[in-house]
Amino acid sequence: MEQENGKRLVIGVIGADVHAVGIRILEFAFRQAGFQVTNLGVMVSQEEFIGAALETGADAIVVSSLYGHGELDCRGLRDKCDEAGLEGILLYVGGNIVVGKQDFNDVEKRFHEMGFDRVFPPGTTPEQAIECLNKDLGVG
Amino acid sequence: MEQENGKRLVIGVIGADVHAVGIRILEFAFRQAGFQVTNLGVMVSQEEFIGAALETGADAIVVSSLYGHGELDCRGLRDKCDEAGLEGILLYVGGNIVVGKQDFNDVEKRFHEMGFDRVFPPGTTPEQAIECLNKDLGVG
Amino acid sequence: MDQLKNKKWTRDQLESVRKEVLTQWPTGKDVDLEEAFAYHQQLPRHKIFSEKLNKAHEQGKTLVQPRAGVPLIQDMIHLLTYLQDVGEADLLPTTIDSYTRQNRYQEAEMGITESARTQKAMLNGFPAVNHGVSGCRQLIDALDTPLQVRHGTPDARLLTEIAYAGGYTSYEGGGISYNIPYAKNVPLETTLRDWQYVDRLTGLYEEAGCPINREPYGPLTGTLVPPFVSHSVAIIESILAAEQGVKNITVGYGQCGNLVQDVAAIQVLQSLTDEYLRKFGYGDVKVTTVLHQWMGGFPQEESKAYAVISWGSAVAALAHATKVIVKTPHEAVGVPTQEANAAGMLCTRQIINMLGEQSLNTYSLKDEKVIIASETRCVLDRCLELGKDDMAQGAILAIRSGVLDIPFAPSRYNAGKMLPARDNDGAIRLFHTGNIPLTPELIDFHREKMEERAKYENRQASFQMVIDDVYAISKGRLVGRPKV
Amino acid sequence: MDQLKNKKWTRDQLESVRKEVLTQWPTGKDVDLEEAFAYHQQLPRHKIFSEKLNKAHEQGKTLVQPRAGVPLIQDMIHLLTYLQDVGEADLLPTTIDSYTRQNRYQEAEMGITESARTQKAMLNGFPAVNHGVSGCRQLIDALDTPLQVRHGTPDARLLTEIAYAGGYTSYEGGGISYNIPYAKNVPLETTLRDWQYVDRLTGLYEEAGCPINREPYGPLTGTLVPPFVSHSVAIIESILAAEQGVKNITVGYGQCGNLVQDVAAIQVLQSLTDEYLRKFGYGDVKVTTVLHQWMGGFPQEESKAYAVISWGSAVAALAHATKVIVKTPHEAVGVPTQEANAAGMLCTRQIINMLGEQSLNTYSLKDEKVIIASETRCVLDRCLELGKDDMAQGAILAIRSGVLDIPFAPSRYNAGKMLPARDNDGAIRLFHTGNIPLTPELIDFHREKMEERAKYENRQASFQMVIDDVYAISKGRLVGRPKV
Ligand code: B12
Ligand code: B12
Repeated sequence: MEQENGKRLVIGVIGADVHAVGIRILEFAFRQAGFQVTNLGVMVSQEEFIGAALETGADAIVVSSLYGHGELDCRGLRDKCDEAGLEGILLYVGGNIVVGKQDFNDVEKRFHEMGFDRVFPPGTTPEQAIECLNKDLGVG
Repeated sequence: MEQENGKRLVIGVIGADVHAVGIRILEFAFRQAGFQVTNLGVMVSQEEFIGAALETGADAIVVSSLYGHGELDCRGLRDKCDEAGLEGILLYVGGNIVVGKQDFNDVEKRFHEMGFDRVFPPGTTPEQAIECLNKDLGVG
Repeated sequence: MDQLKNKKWTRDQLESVRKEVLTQWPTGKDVDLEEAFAYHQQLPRHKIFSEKLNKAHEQGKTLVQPRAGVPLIQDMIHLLTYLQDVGEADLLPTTIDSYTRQNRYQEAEMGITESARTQKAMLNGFPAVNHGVSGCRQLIDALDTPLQVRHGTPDARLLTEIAYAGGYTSYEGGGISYNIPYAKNVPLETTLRDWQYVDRLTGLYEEAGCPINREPYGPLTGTLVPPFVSHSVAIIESILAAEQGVKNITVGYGQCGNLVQDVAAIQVLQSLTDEYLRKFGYGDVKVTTVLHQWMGGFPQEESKAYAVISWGSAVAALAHATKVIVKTPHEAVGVPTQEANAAGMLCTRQIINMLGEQSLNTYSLKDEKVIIASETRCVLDRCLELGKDDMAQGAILAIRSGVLDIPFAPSRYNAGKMLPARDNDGAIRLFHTGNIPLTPELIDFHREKMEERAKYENRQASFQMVIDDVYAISKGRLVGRPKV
Repeated sequence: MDQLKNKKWTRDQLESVRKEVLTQWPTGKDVDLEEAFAYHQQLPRHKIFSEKLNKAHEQGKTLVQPRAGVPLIQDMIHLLTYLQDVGEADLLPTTIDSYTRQNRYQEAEMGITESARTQKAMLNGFPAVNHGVSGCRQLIDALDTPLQVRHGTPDARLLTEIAYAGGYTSYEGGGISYNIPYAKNVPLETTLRDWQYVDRLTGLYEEAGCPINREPYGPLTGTLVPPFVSHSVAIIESILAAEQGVKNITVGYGQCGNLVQDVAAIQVLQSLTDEYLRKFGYGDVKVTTVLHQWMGGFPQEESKAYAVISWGSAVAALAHATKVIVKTPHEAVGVPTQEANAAGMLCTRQIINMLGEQSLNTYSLKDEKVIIASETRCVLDRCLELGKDDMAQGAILAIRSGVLDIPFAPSRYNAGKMLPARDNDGAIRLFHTGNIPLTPELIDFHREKMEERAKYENRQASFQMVIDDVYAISKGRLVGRPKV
């Protein structure tokens, strides 16, 4: 395992989504890369993400959504963060975040407009996510 | 087997093409359908087609081409037929007559312009061919 | 409430719960059992799921069934017609959306509205409860193929009422298989009870002469599930269903990837389910089998996805499973288009037809069958012991203690102490046995298999090995070898 | 000319024929043997075909090779680079066009001109003779993967000279396998002699330290060829090649469709070729195997084509063939695009990687191996008898008399008295044995297999049954059952 890098992540699978495998692997990989990880598991509400971020003083919220309802589930998360005093917190989303095979440029645009800092397509590897986190959080 | 219908066909695979299976099955099916068939087999030149048609008094020449060189091999066949006194003889071509997966409408047009009465795409069944022959030769 | 027992509900028991269930959403009030029986009785035989399954079973044929669900009724009719006519489906599905699965009908309603407005599917399936009895019947009437509801709903009571009254003749799910892989916080006792309701309702239809096929959900988490684990769940759920009067059961299994293990698994699943049902006095239940093509992560590349689809089809054909559930070349990316869905089916059909007349009869097949059957017996017999001969109680205690343990499950009621990994030939074995009550010989067998692989790969068996196996098929192989 | 014998040519014999061969087309004059040896000697090891094959053979791996050829050099480089980089080819091909195959270099020239003018491929392959030694070397230099010439040329002497001098390290074909399925009017004695030339030339390169792999063409007409027929041809051609000094041989087999027959066939092909070569004193030859994915008519629909491709890949993997030749989803329609070609390869790779670690070990596999080996021995031993212990003469007399008989062959030198058809499990058997010298027990075996099917289908075995089998895979099944 790498040295701890002092950065804290809250991760989880949003909404009514029960896909449990990917998030477990992300947790493992993020820890290996030196992050402190709070893994909320599956079926996480926006409120739970925010509560955990406040509680742990998180630097980023990493939202996973596999089952297709990501667009409905993620709406308003940025506003709620702002209201809760998490202005500017890094927001990632990834997985299979919309229903069906859609042009990813469109999808990315819609999620950017919803306030996510980065949007990842299906099949993103943990390594790619870690590279972005390191860059955005000024690690390494 | 059907009753003989009195119509004569010359069939064969044109050019340097050795695909021997389809033509053997066409021969069998055409005979079953009542035609008198002269099967020249594979690797048949334009001259051989015309010679056999003259000799047997054929009503139609059925050209098969599988290997992709059909376009080069078939050029000028209609003119040679005319010169040999086979004006207006029914000319069919079918198989995999061009190289690669091409838009069949284009292909059909090119072969129509070369003087073929009917042009058949890959996978044409003997039944479809027989239906056209019956119609064009006024059988049954 | 009384302690849960594996005992047939009385009509009164059922009715007292039904009253409440049917008010959970306005469409519940349209359910009228007698009228529903009448609707079922007038269905032509070719629309009845069990009829088609049992016929295929007799003939040794494998039927092809896709998954599919979109939010709006007209789109759904269009989609299913396409899968029936172009995809040549033998059996049709109705996949339910994830809000309905969580009884969040309000959100489902929003999804319907949004989908109608944006002309884009905003739900990942068909919200059958919201569309109600008449909505379902529009589908049944429009199609010439038997339909099944496929979902993943822990509390499916209202959905069942509406689906059955709506004319569905087959229904997937069970108290374990639709809880542990599909929920986080629902106690097992609750779902087992709610599925007794579903099964008793199914029994009522059977008693009224309306056959309804029930399918315990075989693949569970779809991720490195050893055959004996899913077999144990399938047999427990079959016993519980049979007690409530269910007469037609299809037990399922998700392809693991090793040919011998997979063919052995399907064959043992059929014989062992038959055996246990007979043993418990349910010998009149008709059992058929379903193979699910690879249920874990798929490769993104479509031509590779076709390879995975074909290999699953080959297993179904060589094992002579009664039906096969088909994946699509879009699997890794998202809910498939109708064209991608039909493509998966045609590919499957080609394999089934080419291989359906061949059989596998290998030296190792018999060994593998003995192994899977022994493992399953270890778990089932301990369940009964724990439950003092009651399978319902046994199941609860077995899951709690990890006697029955489902890998990668989201439920906090699952022990998660057992860890699976592949052996050197790609068969799924146990890397940590956790609390699974295997005999010492079986434990040795698993250990040896894992050691053989570890040695070959020149590394210790570890969680990294499991992760490598989770990724393997999506990265183009079966065994997750270390990078070199 | 002397009567043909299976006897190594002297250098003088070769040179006297070479003089004439090298003048058949202007590019022939650029061939300089010593300079060519030097070119080969500087090739890095990873560009040498035999090296890669032998390594895979040792490791029990299956390599993936596509077919591909377009008329123009730049396009060909582009295409092969794509197949190497995107398709992940282990081995690369150069498929030669049909005019070159018939030594019609003038027409090939026209095809090149026309293709350049219309920017459309007017030839179905790469006209290597017209492009000459330097043209070939452009390909070899541009690519990082070993290349092989694949063709179907009865008289391939000039093509071989140019290809070898051009740097190719593998070469397909043989005196029987590139005559009977690929020509109409060429006497067998002529092609056997011309292929002795090819093999002797190969021997010269081997003696100069430049290994060149030779591959007798396995699938023949690709249409219902029973394994023992193609095995007999492969072994005869291997013996003839070995006598001329060939040291690296890959024997081939076209998938039949029945799993057990196919796996047995590949395994017997390896062991029997080794055995016969040893018996005749060529024990130093390295033998590897190749499985060709289904070589008969393909389904038009691409998703069905993927199923056929996957099934062929499964056979190659389970039999551990040294390499597999890949079909594409465009097969039924025409020469594939580079994308379709790569798609076929990625699909194949996925299966190979998923299955390569599994093996088949069935009760019936051993039986099938005994059957195929016995049949092949019947034919080969009679060949030797006919040829008074000379395999070259034996082959000529065997083909003439139908002792060795290739179904659906265009050549008028082939007897065509034997008719194959599938048995009830889809294995290819004999419906008419013609003059094949099988033992009475084997003849009974085939008769019983055909009777079993005829009875099952409630019809007489007839030519219609054979036709149904010819169509079967392209219509979505393996056994051509009568319409009901
Ligand atoms: C296994 C599986 C299941 C299992 C899940 C078991 C469990 N509880 O975990 C079961 C069978 C229960 C299941 C159920 C369903 N599933 Co599902 N499932 C899959 C499948 C096959 C694999 C998922 C998986 O485990 N992959 C392996 C892990 C390691 O990869 P991963 O999950 O993709 O995660 C990795 C990356 O994506 C990335 N990542 C993930 N999130 C994030 C976030 C960020 C910020 C970043 C940077 C990276 C990142 O890192 C992870 C680790 O490498 C996928 C399709 C596929 N991918 O092949 C479908 C899939 C996700 N499921 C789907 C659907 C629709 C469902 C169901 C609604 C219906 C159904 N088909 O049964 C239900 C939903 C239930 C619910 N309420 O959530 C769809 C989603 C469709 C869409 N988005 O358009 C998919 C894509 C299949 C499909 N094509 O239809 N499923
Ligand atoms: C078997 C086969 C071979 C065998 C042939 C054995 C033999 N001597 O017969 C072998 C291996 C030797 C071979 C060689 C070659 N082949 Co080849 N072969 C095939 C294959 C797989 C099946 C052909 C077949 O027998 N089909 C079964 C019969 C019953 O069907 P059919 O031939 O299509 O004929 C039916 C119909 O098309 C129709 N029909 C045919 N002609 C006509 C004419 C009319 C007027 C009508 C109405 C109907 C009609 O009726 C027939 C009976 O139902 C096809 C691809 C496919 N179709 O899957 C490629 C294919 C025809 N071959 C092809 C090629 C390129 C070659 C080679 C040049 C190179 C190579 N790949 O090795 C050489 C050519 C040699 C030469 N000089 O001709 C290409 C042609 C490409 C193109 N047109 O773009 C194809 C399409 C494969 C591909 N996609 O690349 N081949």
